[in-house]
Amino acid sequence: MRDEIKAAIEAILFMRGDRVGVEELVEILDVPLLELRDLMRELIGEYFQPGRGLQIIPVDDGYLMCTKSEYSEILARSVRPVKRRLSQAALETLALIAYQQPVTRAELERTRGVKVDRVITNLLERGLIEEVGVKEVVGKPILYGTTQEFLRMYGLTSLRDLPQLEE
Amino acid sequence: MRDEIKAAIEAILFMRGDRVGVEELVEILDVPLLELRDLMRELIGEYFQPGRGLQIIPVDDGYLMCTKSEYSEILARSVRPVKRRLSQAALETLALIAYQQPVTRAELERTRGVKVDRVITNLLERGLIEEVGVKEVVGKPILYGTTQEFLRMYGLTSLRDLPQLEE
Amino acid sequence: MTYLVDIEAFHGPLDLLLFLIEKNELDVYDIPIAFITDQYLQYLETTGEFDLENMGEFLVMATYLLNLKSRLLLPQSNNTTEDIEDAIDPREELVQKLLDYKRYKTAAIELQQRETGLTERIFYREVSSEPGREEELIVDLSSLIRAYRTVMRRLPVAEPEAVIPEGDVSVNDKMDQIMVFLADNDGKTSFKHLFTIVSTRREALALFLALLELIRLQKVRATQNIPWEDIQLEMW
Repeated sequence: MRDEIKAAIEAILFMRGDRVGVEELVEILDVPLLELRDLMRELIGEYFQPGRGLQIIPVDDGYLMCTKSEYSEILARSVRPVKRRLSQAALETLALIAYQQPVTRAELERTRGVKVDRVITNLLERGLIEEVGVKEVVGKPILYGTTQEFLRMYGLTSLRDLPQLEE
Repeated sequence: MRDEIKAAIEAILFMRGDRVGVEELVEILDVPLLELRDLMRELIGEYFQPGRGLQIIPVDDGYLMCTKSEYSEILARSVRPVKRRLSQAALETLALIAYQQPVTRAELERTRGVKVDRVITNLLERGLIEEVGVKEVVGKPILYGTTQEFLRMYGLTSLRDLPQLEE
Repeated sequence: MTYLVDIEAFHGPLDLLLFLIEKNELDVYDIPIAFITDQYLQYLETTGEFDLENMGEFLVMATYLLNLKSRLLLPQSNNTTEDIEDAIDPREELVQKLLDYKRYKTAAIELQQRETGLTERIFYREVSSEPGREEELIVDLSSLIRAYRTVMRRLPVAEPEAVIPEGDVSVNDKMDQIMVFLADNDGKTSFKHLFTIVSTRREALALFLALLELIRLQKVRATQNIPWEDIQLEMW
């Protein structure tokens, strides 16, 4: 029984890969708080063994599973930049901005039919788009355009290189 | 020494949270292939113990660290962020795409007997499917397929894990 | 007693049909078409108010069923025994569709059970956005263009707006621009390169006309060594 709960805790901490609060663990596992704390102590001790590359550390009344610091060098070597594709939502918004720039958020939302706030933040953070001015209408909305980084990534020398689309 | 390498493997697999190829492990750890395989066997065995909620499984000449399947229900409950469940209609379309990929919208509509535009948009936005090319027929319709995110969301290591369709 | 079932609860006409077959414990391979058609129509009638857009697909199936029913009722002319043996059951297509649909409906339920953890499964580690974790974006131009086309295709067809083009583009100006451009480039350039100086279609059109005019006036010479190769432009 204790083994099962410990195993479940391990699985939860692993899956989340982030701090999980004590109250949340108590609720998910349906065990008394004192017992949980007891189990956690045991579990932390087990991870402390040599031969284990992971550790569980208490953080802000919660617990976090992470790698032991001894292995930071080897891990640094193995950090392959995570390859990611843009989400479809981001890709569609980026395509719209590329072809219709400069363009405001409201215009993008009208065309896509969905909110684009989060996608825009994401594209800004990745340096694919930037604010290029404001539109001279009521509210002075920000205009967005693609960046130099966008051209570089897509192997374009200028926006004129974007393939013409049949109307 | 063996302990150290095992600990490092554990740390690497954890950090990636995805399949890590055998050749890559050999390179990062600078151990001979045979020794690596031997260590992996040992490590996999250790994870096999009760009281462990994780497992290491071989996937396509590499290894993946993930949760043991005994804790499915508890983990499904603690997945964060709580994503809105897919509608039944979206699920049916997703299942069709998963089994018949690459597949066009028209083919999906033929099998489902209903329009699937809105559902496709939804699945694209969630990153569960993506455009994988165009079909070389008149009109060059877009072909859809499932993504890595789809595999992760449903706990599959590859499309081969999909259950057999009943006859 | 028939109980009311909201048509919206069915994910399409095949779903409703499957429901009726199962409810009446019918054999999918030997569907009594007349019976099922009546049941089906009855369901459509009892739904009362409905969303026309969603209803369309149900009505298409109704038409199909009625057609099937009438085909089965009509006596076949000059039938020989062999013909009957060989004849394809008109219901076959429907049966196939229903079976296909049922298969994927089951697969969908399976997926859902994986999602809720009712089916045993593994969980991956959720990818957290660790700071300092480098990201490399996988991009390719063709998916960008496909994405744009997808957005455009989804757009409702807009009323064509009459737009009065702003500013005039003069062919004469473009002729001057070409000569200046050539001079800046040691008297030579390529067709593709030349067109990088314009940014709108109207300008491109004017530029093209200007180029033709210059060639006619023998101020510019255009040569192409290999078919499809970029055309080389040179000052005479």
